[in-house]
Amino acid sequence: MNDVPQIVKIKEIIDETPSIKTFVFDWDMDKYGTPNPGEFLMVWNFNNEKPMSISKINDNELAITVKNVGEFTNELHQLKVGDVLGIRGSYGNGFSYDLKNKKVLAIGGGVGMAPINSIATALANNGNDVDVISAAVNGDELLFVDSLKDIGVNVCPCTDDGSVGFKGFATNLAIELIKDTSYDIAFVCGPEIMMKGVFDILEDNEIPAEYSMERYMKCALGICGQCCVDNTGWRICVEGPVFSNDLLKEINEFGKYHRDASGIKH
Amino acid sequence: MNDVPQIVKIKEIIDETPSIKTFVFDWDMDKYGTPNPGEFLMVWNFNNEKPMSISKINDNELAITVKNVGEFTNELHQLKVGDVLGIRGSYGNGFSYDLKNKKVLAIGGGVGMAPINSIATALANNGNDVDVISAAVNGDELLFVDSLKDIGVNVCPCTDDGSVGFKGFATNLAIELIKDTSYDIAFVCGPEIMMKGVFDILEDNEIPAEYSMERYMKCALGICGQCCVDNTGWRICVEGPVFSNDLLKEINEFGKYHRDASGIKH
Amino acid sequence: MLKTNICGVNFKNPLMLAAGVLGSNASSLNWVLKSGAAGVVTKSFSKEPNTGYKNPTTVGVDCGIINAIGLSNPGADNFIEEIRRVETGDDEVLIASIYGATPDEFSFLVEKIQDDVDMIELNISCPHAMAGCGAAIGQDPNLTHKIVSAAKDASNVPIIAKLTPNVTDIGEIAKSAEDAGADALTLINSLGPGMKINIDVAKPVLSNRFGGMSGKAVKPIAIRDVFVVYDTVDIPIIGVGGISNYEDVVEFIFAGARGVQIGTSIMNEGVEVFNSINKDLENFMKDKGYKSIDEMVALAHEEL
Amino acid sequence: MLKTNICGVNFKNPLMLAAGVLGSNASSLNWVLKSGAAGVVTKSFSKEPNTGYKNPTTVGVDCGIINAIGLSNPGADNFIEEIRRVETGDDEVLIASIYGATPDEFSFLVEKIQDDVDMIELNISCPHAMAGCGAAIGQDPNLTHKIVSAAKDASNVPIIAKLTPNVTDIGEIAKSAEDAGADALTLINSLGPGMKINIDVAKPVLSNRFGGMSGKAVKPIAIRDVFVVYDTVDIPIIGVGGISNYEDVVEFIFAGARGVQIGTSIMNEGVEVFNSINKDLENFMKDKGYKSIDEMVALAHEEL
Repeated sequence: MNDVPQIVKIKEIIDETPSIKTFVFDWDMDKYGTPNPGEFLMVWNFNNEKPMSISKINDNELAITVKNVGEFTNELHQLKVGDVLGIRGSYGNGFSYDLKNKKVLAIGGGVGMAPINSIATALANNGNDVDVISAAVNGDELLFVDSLKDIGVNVCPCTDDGSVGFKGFATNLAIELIKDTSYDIAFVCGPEIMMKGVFDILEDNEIPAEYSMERYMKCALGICGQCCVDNTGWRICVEGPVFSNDLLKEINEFGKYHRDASGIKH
Repeated sequence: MNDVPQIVKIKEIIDETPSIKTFVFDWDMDKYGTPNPGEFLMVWNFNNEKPMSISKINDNELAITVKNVGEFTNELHQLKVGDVLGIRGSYGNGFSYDLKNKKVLAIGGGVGMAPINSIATALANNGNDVDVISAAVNGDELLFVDSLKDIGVNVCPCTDDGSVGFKGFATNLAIELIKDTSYDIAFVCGPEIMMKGVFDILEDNEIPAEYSMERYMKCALGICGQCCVDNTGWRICVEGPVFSNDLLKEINEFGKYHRDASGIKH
Repeated sequence: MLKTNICGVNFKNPLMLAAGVLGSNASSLNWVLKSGAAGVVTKSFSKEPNTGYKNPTTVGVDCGIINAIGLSNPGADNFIEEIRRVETGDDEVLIASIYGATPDEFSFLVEKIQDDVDMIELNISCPHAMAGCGAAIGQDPNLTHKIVSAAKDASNVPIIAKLTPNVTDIGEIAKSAEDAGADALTLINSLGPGMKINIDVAKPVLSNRFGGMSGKAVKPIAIRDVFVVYDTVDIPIIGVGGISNYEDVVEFIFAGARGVQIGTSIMNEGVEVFNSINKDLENFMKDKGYKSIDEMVALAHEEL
Repeated sequence: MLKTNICGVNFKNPLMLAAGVLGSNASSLNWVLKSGAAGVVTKSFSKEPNTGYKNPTTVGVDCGIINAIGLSNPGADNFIEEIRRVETGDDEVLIASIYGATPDEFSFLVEKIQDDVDMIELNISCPHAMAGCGAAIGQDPNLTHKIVSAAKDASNVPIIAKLTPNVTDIGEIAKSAEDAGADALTLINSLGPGMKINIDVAKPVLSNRFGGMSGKAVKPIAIRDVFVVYDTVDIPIIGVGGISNYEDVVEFIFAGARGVQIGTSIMNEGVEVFNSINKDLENFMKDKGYKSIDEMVALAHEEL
């Protein structure tokens, strides 16, 4: 049953950046299924439970990559190797991972690089030609640049302050890359304002793309309705979190507002 | 789920004897499983529910053969073709039906011929050499003599009054047959006093045998405990109704007493 | 053929979305209506916004789930904007589910919402509500009477009381609700509550520890409660609890329900469950020669 | 390692056979003891013989069964002969389950049986008992008090009250039983009752129409009831409801039970379930470093 938390022991903690850590744990794929890139887990630290993207999918091993942005993620950052977490899932509709011989652009902003890492890895290993824009506020916060390079991905770092790689936003770099290269498909995850910017650019250039959305989530099972979006009513936890550009067009709250735990729009 | 009654329509009713009818109905073996000879069904006529031996096992078709002995069986005898029954099962541990090239003696007393018909049919069709003693009070009450002959079974009718076949009890005829033939195995069902007599004869002659027992039954699922026997505690509905001679030896109430609906011994 | 009528309100078929499931915004309610439901019940809302409980709020159990979402909702002022965006067609019914702790709160909510909905369902039965709300009312016949009376007095649309199975005698509560003027009853809210303890860490999974059980596991209890209450009251009953196929719907109707609500099975079956059940139900009725839902209601009460 | 103690009575492990399952005769009780149970509860018996309900008395539902056997038993005079043939070894416990409608009946049965058993469990919770018996008592705190007091006064062996979950507040009933002198509580008897209607014939399947639900489906409710009652009373609790493996046993112990009873799962697992769970439970305890059942009791109550 993947609707019951399974207790896993943290076997490795990687300090990715000053604010981001990766937690690696064993996952019995035979028993609980093999997640696809873009799917997410519900992570329970015995105080609260939140959805987290899967950043790495290895043999019977998974990782989540977590930015310390609030009470829950701060609690996760206090964990040590050997500590346990409750994990249920995986859930949701992921990225198209079974492409072959495609020219791929993958764009991750900040900790949005987590699912981008898993899809870029899968696609590169599957013989696709993958360019990744890894965007962050500065060089210290860049994610997965070296490890993606190691498997043959063309990684283009991009920082707001220009401390490493391209100086500017992911949108600016995307425009540059698109000028020179004809991409078959793009994969995008990051702050919604960034995704909206990227969406407009990719639409203008008629590049099909898949976007990983985030909304406040409770059950993750497709019934509580907390993560449903306007105007389609789709559930981020079931029909999402990944939507193709054609579907995303119908989500007219995208880039505009979201609902909080009580359902109030912001 | 075979613990929920399935509604079946009676497609054929055969007047076997003045007091015995056979009811034939379709049974979806893919969905509800294929019963083995010796297993039983719980039959619900929407007023009461009782265990009944399966007398015929055809392709997606079953039959029960019922003697009119009381309120419930009398109600069954009032049914017409097209009427419905609720059937759950099959239940219990049946006869050894997968024998080959054996010399078999099957003994059925009265309506005890019901499960004997299904095991004798299966064994004859499987290439065994089968002798059947079909015993009844008189010739009118004999069961399955012609139909078993038709498939190559050597049927030896046996009546208390000698009106047809051997005159005397099944025990008497069994002694006669055993004198001339070396049987590998025997199958027995009938009134317990008859089975006890047969048991003693077969034990004396060291012929392994399987006996189909009957006890008051409620759930048929192995939990209510109503059909448990002394001294082993075995459940007639799960460990039985068929027991080998070796196991039957341990049931020391066999041939002596049984318990009624309240549990009082008789 | 599938039409039903519940206290004067026409439904194009007997299927509704249950309260608390996909009912937090107009978009998802519209999606469910497009998927074949004849009625939708909103998520229960209160006067003020409520964030509900901390996660985990839901966990799987055998043949079901237990949940303690905690009645999260954006409050009446915000939620009424959602409700106004729900688009019902012919014989499609919008039902607001409301909760509170006092007769005044219920009156306030009824007055606030009644012009925008077809019916109002009173949640006096949530097994994981905060002090004074939910089952705290529906487990007491006198409180039930007070709250239902207050809502009924304030209302010009039919009032449905949704009852909890977690009482010694559900017939007594049903009678109180009927006496207080309820136009219909919904049976049952989630069961228990129940609890799931993770044995590796020796801790309750839900942050609220206890949560209402729903799904296939609760159906036998719901069927029995509908059957018993049908013999106790004269107002129509809406059945809910563990429905995932047409056979379940028929079982509820035979027990005495004039309509049914579907919730937890959307988890496994998706919102397509409504269209799919309607199709199967119609085939069943044709096979058996039933001409209307009406003639099927309470058939299991007839003697042989 | 598996030993437990319930109100002074030693059990070689926490597993018992639940009342009403395979408990109608000494032979099956002995078989269960040989299969690894530390304790066996007899089928409930009364002063006079009782044939119970007409069949069908049991039907399958999702993740469980519902039954209304109807407390069939041969009456005290006959049943005492069975009880005397039960053979318990070291730290094996024979528990008689008795039922009746009045304090006098309970006193009579206690006096009749107490010399032949180690403990007596009062069935004041059967959800399908005839007038005045079973849940008719256990759904009323005053009747519960009267019956438990009568049994306790008459008894020189520990008295266990088995409670029904089908009440508004099980804590209230548990407190009544404790106040009346119960030495331990068994939680829970079967749930509901529930009902199954066959839709092809539009008829209830059980002859009694309603029956208590048992099996995996009821476990979350039982766990919650044990957890809540643990915080309400000081006497030990025996947990029962939906146990089919060691994980279920641990969940009950963490909720607050000092022992557990197993019934319905024998349907699928056979009587071997006792030995098999004992083995798995011992492995679990070794893995986790638990040295005794005692230290595991109620662990899920501890704060983080």
